[in-house]
Amino acid sequence: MTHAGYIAAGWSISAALLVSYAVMILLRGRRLSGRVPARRRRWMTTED
Amino acid sequence: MREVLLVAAKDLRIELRSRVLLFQVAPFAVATLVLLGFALDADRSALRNFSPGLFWVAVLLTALLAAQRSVAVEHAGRAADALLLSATSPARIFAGKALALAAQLAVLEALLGVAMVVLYDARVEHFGLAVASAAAATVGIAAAGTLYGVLAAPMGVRETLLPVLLLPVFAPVLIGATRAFGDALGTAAVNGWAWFGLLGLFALVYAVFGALAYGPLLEAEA
Amino acid sequence: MESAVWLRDAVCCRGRFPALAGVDLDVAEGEILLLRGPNGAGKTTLLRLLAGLATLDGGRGTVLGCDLGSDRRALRPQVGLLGHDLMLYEDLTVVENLRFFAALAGASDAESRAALERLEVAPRLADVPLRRLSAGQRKRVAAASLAVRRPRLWLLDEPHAGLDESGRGAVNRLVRDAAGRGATVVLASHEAPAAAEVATRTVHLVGGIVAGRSPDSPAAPASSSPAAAPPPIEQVSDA
Amino acid sequence: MSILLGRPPGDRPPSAAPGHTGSRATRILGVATLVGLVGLCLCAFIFSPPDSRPGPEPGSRIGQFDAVRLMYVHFPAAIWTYSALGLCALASGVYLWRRGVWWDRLAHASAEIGVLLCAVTLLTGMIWGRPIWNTWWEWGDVRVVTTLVLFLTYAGYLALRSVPAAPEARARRSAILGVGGAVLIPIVNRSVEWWENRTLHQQSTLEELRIEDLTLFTLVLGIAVMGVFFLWILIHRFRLAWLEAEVESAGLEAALAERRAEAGEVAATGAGAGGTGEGGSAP
Repeated sequence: MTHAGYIAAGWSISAALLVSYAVMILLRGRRLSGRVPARRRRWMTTED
Repeated sequence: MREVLLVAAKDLRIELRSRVLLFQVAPFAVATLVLLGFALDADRSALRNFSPGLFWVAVLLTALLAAQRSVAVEHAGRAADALLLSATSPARIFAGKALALAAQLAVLEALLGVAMVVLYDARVEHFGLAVASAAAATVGIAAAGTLYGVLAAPMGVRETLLPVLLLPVFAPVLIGATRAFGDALGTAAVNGWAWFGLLGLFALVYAVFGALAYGPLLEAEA
Repeated sequence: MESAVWLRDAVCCRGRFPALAGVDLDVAEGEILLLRGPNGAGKTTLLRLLAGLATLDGGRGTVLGCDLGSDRRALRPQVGLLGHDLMLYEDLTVVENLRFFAALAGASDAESRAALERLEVAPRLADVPLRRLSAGQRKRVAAASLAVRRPRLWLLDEPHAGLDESGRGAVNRLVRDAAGRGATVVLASHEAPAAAEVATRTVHLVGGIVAGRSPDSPAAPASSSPAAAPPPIEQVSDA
Repeated sequence: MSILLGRPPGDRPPSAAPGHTGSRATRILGVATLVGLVGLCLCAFIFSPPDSRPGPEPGSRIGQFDAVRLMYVHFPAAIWTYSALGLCALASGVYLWRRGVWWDRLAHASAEIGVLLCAVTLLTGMIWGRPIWNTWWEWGDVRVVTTLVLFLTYAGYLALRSVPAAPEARARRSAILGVGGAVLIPIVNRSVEWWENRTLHQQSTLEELRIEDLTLFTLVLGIAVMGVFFLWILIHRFRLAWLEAEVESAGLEAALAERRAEAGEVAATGAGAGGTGEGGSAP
C-alpha cells in the first residue's frame, strides 16, 4: 500500500477527534441530566 | 437622512475633540508600516512589489482600533441608551456611525498612502482606480466594523473578541483591495476594475446586512 | 384616569440575578410617584424596565399603552430617563450634547437653550466639554437634555443626588411643570425631603418586590415562575 | 422536529427517566453508525482499488494510488461541514424571524459539530495534499482557503457563544453572527477564486478520478455513514444544550425564590423602621 503513513495518520486523527468529542458530549449529558428534574427531560421516556 | 448626518457629525466632532484618531490611531498605523518594512528587510524592490498588501494590512489593523473606538464612544456613559430612547431608527444610527467611521478611515488611508509612497517607494500609476477601490473598500470595512463592533460591544472582552470576529470578515476586502491596488500601482497585471466591483459588492452586502441587523443587536444590548 | 404604568408580577434580571422578583405597580397619568427602598432593592432596574431598556423576563406590563413584551420600540421615544450614567457624550460641549439630542427629538436650538436656563446652567458653561464639569453641573445638563425631549413619562433615578439647594429646587420645578402638563413622573430618591416635596404618592421597593405585598403568595399563581420558558412539551409539540 | 426531544412523556412515571441524553432514536442511529463504519472500513481499505491509470508514457502509471483512501474521510467530512454550518445559518435566520429557543439551540449544536468536522476536513485535506500536491498547504486552491476562512468565522461564532451573557441577548447576537457567516462565505469563495484563478483542486473529485464503480460506492457510503453520525451527535448535542439551559433557568428560579425571601425578611424586620408614613425616617 502506498502512502500508508499518511492514510493511517489521516484516519486516526479524524477518528480521535470525532470520538473524543462524542465521548465528551455524552459524559456532559450524563452529568447535567442529574441536575434537571425528570419531567423536563422528555426524550428519556423511550419505550412505547 | 438628516438623522444619519446628525449621528455622523456627532461622531466626527467627538473625534476632533478627543484627538484619539490623531494622537493614537494614526501613529499606530504608520508604526505598522515601518515594522512591516523591517520584516521585509527593507528590500526596496520587495517593498515596492508588496506595498499594496502591506498597505491594506496596515489599514485593516488600524480599522480594528477605529471600530473599537467608535463603539467605546457610545458605551462610555451609556450614551447608547439615549440613542435607543430617541425615535431614530437603528438603520439610521448604523448608517451614521458607519459614515463617520468611513470618513475617519479615509483620512487614515490618505496618511498611510503618503507614507507608503515615501517609505516603500510605491508609484501610483492609475490614480482614479486607486481612489475608487479605496473608497469601496473603506465603505465595506466601515459597515462591517460598525456592525461587528456593536456585536462584541457590551461584553467585558471586547478587545479580544472583536478581532476574532472581524478579521475573517476582512479577508475578501484584503484580497480585493490588494489586487485592485496591485493594478493601480503597477505591481500586478490584473484587471483592477473587476476587483473594484467585488469590493463594491462587499460594501453593498454589508451595508444592507448591517442596516437590517443593527436593530435586533441594539435590542439585545438593552 | 388613564393608567400610565401597569405591571403585574414583573420579573427582570440583571445577568443571572433577578433584580425585580415580581413587581405589581399601577401609576395613573399625571401622578408623581416616589420610589423608595434600600440599596439593591431594584429601583434602578424598575426604571430601566419602564423605559423599555430592560427586558421583561416574566409577568406582564404595559407602559403608556405599549406592551413591554412586544412593543418596546414604540414606547422608548415617549420616555425620558435620567440615570446614574448621564447618557451624554463626555467629549462634546454642553450645547453640542443638547443640540444633538434635541435635533434627534425634533426640538429646536432655542428650546435647548431655554431648558439650560430653566436648570440654571450658567451660560459661560455652554461651550465647555462635559468632561470638565462638576458632578452637579452634569446632572443639570442631563436633566435639561431630558426636558428638551418633552417625554410623556419621566423616569428619574436619584435626580437630587449631588445637587445643591438651588439645583434640587430647579429639578423639582421641572418635575412639577411636567406633571402639570399631564406627564407622569416616577422618581427614585434617597433625598427624602426634596423628593417628598413633589411626590404625590410613595411606594416602597424591597428585595425586588413592592413592600406590603406578602412575598409568600405571589399575585398571579399561574405565571409565578415567570423566568422559566413555558414547559418544553407544549413548546415543541405543535412545531 | 420532535425527534430531537423524543416523544411526549405520556403517562409514564417520570422516575423511569435515565440519566443521559440517549433515546431509542439515538440508539438506532448509533448502531447504524457503527455498522456503517465497519462497512466503510471494509470498502475503503479492502474492496476498493487504489487510484491508478496509465500515464502518458507507455508502461507508467499515474494517479493518487492508495492516498485516495483518505478521500473516504475527507470528502464526507467536507460535505457535512457545509451542511452543518449551513444548518447553523438557517437556524440562526429562523431564530431571528420566529424567536424560538429551539432554533437557537439547534444553531449552537450544529455550529459546534460543523467546526469540528471542518477541522477534520482541513486536517485530512492537508495530510492528503502532502503526498499528492507535495505541500501541506496550497494557497492557490479556492476551496482550501475558503474552508479555512469558514473555520475561522464559525470558530469566532463559538467564541461569542462562550462569553457569559443573558440567554436572550446571546441568542440574538449569535444568530446575527451565524447569518453573517453565511453572507460572507460566497464572497470569500468568489474573491479567492479570482485571486488565484487557476485551481489545483479536483474540478470535481468525482469526475477527475476515473472512478471505478467501487470507489464511487465507497465515497457515497462514506457520506451516508458520516451523515448518520452527524445526526446522532447532533441530537445528543442538542439535548445537552437543552439541559444546559434547564440548569441555567433552574438556577434562576432558585435565585428568584431567594430574592423573594429576602424581601420577606426585610419587610418583617423593618416594618417599623422602613416606615409606611410619607417622608418618614431618612435613609
